[in-house]
Amino acid sequence: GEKEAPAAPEATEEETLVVDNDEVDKASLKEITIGLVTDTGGIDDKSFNQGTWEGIKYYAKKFELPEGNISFLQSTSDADYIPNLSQFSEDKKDLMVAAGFLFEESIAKIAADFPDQKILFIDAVVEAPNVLNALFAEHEGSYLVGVAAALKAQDAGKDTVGFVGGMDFDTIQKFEAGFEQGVLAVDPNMKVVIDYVGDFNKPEDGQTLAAKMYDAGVYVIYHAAGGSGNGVIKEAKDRVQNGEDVWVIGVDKDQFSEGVYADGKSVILTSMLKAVYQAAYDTSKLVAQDKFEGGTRIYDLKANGVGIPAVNPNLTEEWTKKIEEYANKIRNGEIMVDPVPSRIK
Amino acid sequence: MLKKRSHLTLSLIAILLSFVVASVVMLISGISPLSFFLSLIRTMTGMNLRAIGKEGFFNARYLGEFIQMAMPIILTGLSVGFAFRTGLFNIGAEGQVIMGSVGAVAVGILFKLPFYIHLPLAIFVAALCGALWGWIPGYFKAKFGVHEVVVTIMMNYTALYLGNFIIKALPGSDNQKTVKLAATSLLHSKFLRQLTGNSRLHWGFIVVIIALFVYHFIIEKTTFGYELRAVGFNKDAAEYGGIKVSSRIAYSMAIAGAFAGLAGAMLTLGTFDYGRVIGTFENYGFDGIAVALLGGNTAFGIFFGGLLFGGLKSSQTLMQASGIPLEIAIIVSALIILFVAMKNGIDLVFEWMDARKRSKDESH
Amino acid sequence: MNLISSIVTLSLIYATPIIITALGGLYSERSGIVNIALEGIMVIGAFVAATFTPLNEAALGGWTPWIAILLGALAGGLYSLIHAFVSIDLQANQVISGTALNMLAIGISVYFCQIFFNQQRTQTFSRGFVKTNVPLFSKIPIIGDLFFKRMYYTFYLALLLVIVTAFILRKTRFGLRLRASGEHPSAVDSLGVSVRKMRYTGVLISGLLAGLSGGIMVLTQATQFTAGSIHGVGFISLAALIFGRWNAWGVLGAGVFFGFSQIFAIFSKDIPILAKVPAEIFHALPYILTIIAILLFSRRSAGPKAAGELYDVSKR
Amino acid sequence: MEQFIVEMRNITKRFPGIIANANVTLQLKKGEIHALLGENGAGKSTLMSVLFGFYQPEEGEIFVRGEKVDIKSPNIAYELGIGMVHQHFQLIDNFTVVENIILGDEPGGILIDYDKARKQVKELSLQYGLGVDPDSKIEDISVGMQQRVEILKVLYRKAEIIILDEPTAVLTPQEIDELIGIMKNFAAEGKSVILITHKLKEIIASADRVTVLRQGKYIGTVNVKDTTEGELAELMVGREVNFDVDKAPAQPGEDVMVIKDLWVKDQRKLDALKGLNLHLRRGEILGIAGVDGNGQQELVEAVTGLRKVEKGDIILQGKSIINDSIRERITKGIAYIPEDRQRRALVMDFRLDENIVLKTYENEPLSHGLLLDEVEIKKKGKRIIDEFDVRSSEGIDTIVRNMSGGNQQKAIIGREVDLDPLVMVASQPSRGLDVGAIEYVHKRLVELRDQGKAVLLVSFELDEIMSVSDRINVIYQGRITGDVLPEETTVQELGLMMSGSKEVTLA
Ligand SMILES: Nc1ncnc2c1ncn2[C@@H]1O[C@H](COP(=O)(O)OP(=O)(O)OP(=O)(O)O)[C@@H](O)[C@H]1O
Ligand SMILES: Nc1ncnc2c1ncn2[C@@H]1O[C@H](COP(=O)(O)OP(=O)(O)OP(=O)(O)O)[C@@H](O)[C@H]1O
Ligand SMILES: [Mg+2]
Ligand SMILES: [Mg+2]
Repeated sequence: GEKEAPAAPEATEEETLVVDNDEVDKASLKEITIGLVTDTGGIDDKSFNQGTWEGIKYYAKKFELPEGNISFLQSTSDADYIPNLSQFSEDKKDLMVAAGFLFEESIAKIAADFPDQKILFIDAVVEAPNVLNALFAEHEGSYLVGVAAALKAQDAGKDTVGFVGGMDFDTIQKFEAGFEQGVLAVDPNMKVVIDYVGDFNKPEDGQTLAAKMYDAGVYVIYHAAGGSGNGVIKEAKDRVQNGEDVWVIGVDKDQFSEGVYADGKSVILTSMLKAVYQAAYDTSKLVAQDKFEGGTRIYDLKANGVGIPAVNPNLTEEWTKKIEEYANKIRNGEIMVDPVPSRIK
Repeated sequence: MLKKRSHLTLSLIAILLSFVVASVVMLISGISPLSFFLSLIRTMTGMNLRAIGKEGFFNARYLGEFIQMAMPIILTGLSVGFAFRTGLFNIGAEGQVIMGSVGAVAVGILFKLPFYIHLPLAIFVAALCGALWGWIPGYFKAKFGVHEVVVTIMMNYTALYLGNFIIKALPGSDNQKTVKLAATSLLHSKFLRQLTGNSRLHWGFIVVIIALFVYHFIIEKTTFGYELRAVGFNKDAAEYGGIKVSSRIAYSMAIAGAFAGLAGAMLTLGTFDYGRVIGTFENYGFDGIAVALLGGNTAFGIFFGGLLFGGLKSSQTLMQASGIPLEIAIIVSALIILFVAMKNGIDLVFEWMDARKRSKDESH
Repeated sequence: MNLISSIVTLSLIYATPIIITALGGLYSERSGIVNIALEGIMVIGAFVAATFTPLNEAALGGWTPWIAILLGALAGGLYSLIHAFVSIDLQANQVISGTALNMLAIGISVYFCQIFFNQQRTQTFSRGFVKTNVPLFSKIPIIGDLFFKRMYYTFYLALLLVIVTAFILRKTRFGLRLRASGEHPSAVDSLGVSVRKMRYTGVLISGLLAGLSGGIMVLTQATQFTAGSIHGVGFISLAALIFGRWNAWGVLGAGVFFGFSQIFAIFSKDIPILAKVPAEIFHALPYILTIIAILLFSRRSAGPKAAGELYDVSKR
Repeated sequence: MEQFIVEMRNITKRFPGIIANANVTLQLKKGEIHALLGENGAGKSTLMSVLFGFYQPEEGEIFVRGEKVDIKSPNIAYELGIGMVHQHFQLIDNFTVVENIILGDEPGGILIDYDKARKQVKELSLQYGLGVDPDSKIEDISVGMQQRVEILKVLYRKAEIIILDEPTAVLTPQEIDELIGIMKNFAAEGKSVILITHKLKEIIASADRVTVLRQGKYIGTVNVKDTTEGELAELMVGREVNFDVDKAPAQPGEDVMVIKDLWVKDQRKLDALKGLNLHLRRGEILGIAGVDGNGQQELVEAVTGLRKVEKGDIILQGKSIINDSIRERITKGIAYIPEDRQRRALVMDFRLDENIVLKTYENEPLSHGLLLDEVEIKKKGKRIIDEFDVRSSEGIDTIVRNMSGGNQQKAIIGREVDLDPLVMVASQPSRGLDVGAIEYVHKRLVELRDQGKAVLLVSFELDEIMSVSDRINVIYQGRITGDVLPEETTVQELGLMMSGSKEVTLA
């Protein structure tokens, strides 16, 4: 008896964002079972675990999967990855999903131990016939919010924006790189302050880092720091309530609501969406259609893998249009966004 | 002092009480204790009592995973127990595990050796690092008379950060983990894996068995063990008898640390094959406290206590799968510590009941 | 100046929960009961405060966090009574009891998050405490920038608690009796003062303060409660208590210093000579310093003499 | 019927495994000094703890001023005007005198009125001539002064009934006289005093009446003027007592151990021995007389190696031993019977045989290299318990905690004598033992002497010193202030030397 799918921690708008250009009838799909193994963040991490779970839930709802066909196992430490993955594999889930490069070793081992188990692996790559890897072009989406940050700062006569990362490694560096390029594309003289919290779950340190940046004259902070980013948002809210003018750019999902401080006013300028739910949804459907194949899929701007929210109350129409222009240039290859930040090279 | 009721009885009472309290918590929150116990049994025996006679009744992987999980806990239990026998409270096993892991990782990465040297060296260095981390508070206690509890708590955090620093500083590491250790340094076993349905069971259990015997042997059979026990029961008398109390305290903490260091080796050389940056404690040391208390600081008792805690820890997957918040396992562990700690109190309750019975008998 | 004032302000913000919890520890240890459950009590306080806030903030508005930390304090107080009962009445080893309660706190709080919210954390709240420029005071040159800008009012609460504690311990009847219980319990009993009551009170106050502090910590430094919300601050507080030599003003100093060393990791990157020092070193600093301090103090006797010892009235 | 200010009727108090008071009665008249006499463990302190509200008796009734009372706590005792000076001082070292005195009954409201407190303490001190400085810290004042603080605590609470539990153990004979004076003052003022002691002379000198307890039982109450020391002793121990120890005259040989200008610090890092000199000869028992706290503890610990020597030398058979470890000294022939046997000499949770090998477990054949030889250890244990008649329920397998005090002491003596030492250091070897056991201990010490060993006997009991020693050294403030022969001195003279008023040196 598997755990029934718990209610969503918080109602989010992601579901409606799932794009499906190939609408099919429920009858043409097998009734599949899906299991998500989370890392220690859990399905409520406001980041990729949560996003993935929401994609799965959206699929289950849309195609009316019976209760209990989707389930998750949360890992309390990385020592749990393998037992949890083994559990689902033994339960013969039609599709097993895991997100985050931390799973790399474990997925490789499980993929070998259970060659019939279909696996969706998000954010890193394991080469195996039964693993479909989903990679996201975070740098492309980050480029767009970089543009937004620069436009907003220019408008306010400010010359500095900032980036707060969770931990300093490849995936997060892609956010940094895209943001920096986006900012400089609008205004080459703009300063971009870069810093990392060193942890995805230390909101207090995120807050302190934000305080430090704002005190040093940073106007807009783009955070890619998961739970630590909540501290960045909190600092901005506190400051705005004391009459200061500062902004935050959210990450992974539309964080507008998290930045609300008074009557629908939010410190969130815009957000960089990373549509992990899209990957979860797409892959579930592939499995249900018996079309699942190992390999790697890139979710970039073109594939609706990244982007900014459709509605951005804090951006002017003019800015939104500008951003859309840049987006089109990226889509058609006119602009190539480099995933490696300048400081690394 | 409890002389009348055996430690075994009190331990069983403590376990029973914790299960009762945890069951009440589960019932109040609308969760079936039965599923909890079935998960625990399934993890510790491999048998699914809900599927007797059906397919999937037995799964050897659970057994392998469970033993694999119990190994470091038995070792930290030995660590805490060893110190207890010398009258010392080693809250520092947590930090000693971390330092042991780090030591094993460093050897695994930095050296290129044939396995018959590499593996023993990695295990030895793990024990050594743990020993050092235990020796420091032991030495401070012996030399300056500072209490080991506070120092070991501080050493735990120091180990957490220092360990992460070293892991990141090793060649090839990123912010999360090191490169893979050389295969020659690992305890992994294809044979054991296949035997147990692809679990992560590894050769470490041999180390654990040896450690259990060594523990028993040192404590019970050697002059050194005699000295440690004398110091543990009564430092003043030990000193009077000519035993060098300070050095015994320092050695005892070092040996305790070595056991914990071995636990670190089990994790990095057995469970994993790379070194990890950890965000927070993984509670192997704290479980060790529970296990030592439960096992009455004997090798035998610690072995069984370690199995129980290993079972609790590794049954979390199945608990989740049956809709039980995995935290219930933590609650049970904590309650066991609490109830074992209350053994004086439990004894008092018995005494009080005896006395009441006696006075009743008298009044008749 | 900007840099200095933000370092000072942030240090004080980090110091706030450390100070309050350490004051709690002070009451307990002065009464003779070692309380390493401070961390766990903070967890309970944080959990309760963070559970209350999102459920009531719409209705209660700006009062929410204040009520929430009060409830956190109450919960911490109740929870600490377990420690009191187990270690005073049942004569358990105080360190073991504390260890168990630390574990239990995480277990219970996250368990009930799962039950209440179906997730491992509480819901996010939007009305935690808000950093404020204190009216009037923030206008004072320099002082205003350092101590009254973008500050949480809870810091001034901590300051007030330090003053009150110092006063109680030195000047009042209760303070004298409390200190005596931690030094020589049988002397206290022989004068007709119940050591048991004093110790229960000491532990209870420690629970109230640690619970309060946990609530403050989560409502100032986070937007929801998670298993990692307290992450060792209870133990840093224990260190601050020792570093501050079981004395309210000492605790204030140690708390501020440890607060500083926590945020310093974040600021050191901008200071050329320190930029190369890994953040881990700064994180480990309070603990290493505490070990050093303990070694230095070891020559002179410090701390309540009877703290941690079993005291059994019948075995006097 | 006469009206008693306190009457305890048929009190029974049990502890697990022992009846400390069995059906005990005590009647205290107003204005009298009433002694409570009994051997160690007779139940004196327990009875007074019942009166003071520490313990609740299982049976019996207490009347104060004719009214039946239920003394549930010391608070109620104080309300009834009962105060107690405890055998073990109940003072907080790092608090001041005033703080110690007012604790629990502080003047002022929530805030303590320290000025008022100080004034009250000063006045009381003046009134009874106690000479106590209210602002000193306890750790800085002498033991005698600390006792006066204890007395002040009682006076401060306006006690009419004052219990003094063995107040003289820590005092010099002269201080004892002063204390008796203070007690008589109290009695003259109409206060009633209960004096606990097992020293007969003090009773004769101070008390009006005396109640005797033996093994928890009430033996009787007698008027002091109608009795003698001998009679009291007989009541106390239940048979005729022979104060003399049977022994032939000593035949001392050459010096075995010489101590030269020894300086040793105490726990608080203050000088406890200040240039102590003594010598100890083969075949003699050298008694060290002195009031507790004059450096006896430090002396035996310096000799046995338990305490560091700051300066000076200890020479055993011509060689200095001050740099030797404890174990080395044991090997060289220093045996030690410590005064606190349960804390120092025994691992109470070890078996008897394990305790018997505490000093020799590392020697062949008890162990081989690192390995213990259980068989040999048991063999040795059996031999010792047979030879020294150590009795316990499970023989060598008995956990020592479960043995009686006398048998514990026999086991220690067996272990130490079996070391075949040159020097036996015996510190208060008869403390807490009944008369039979005391005789046994003394006999063994004399036997050792007769075998040509040297015995260093430390005791606070002058009677023991006088009857057992062949030669007496008096220790005062860390130095030997007298070297006399028992047959050539008196207790009074020793007392003067113990208080530093007189120095006598034998050639
Ligand atoms: N709290 C206790 N628990 C158990 N037994 C006790 C306790 N207090 C005293 N006893 C026992 O009760 C008996 C009487 O002890 P008590 O202290 O009253 O003797 P005493 O006459 O005062 O002796 P002393 O002269 O040594 O002070 C002794 O056997 C003692 O061991
Ligand atoms: N806790 C215990 N458990 C088992 N037996 C005990 C315990 N305490 C005492 N005994 C046994 O009870 C008997 C009486 O002990 P107790 O201490 O009263 O002796 P005692 O009369 O005071 O003798 P002594 O004069 O030698 O001190 C002894 O045989 C002792 O071994
Ligand atoms: Mg007594
Ligand atoms: Mg006895």
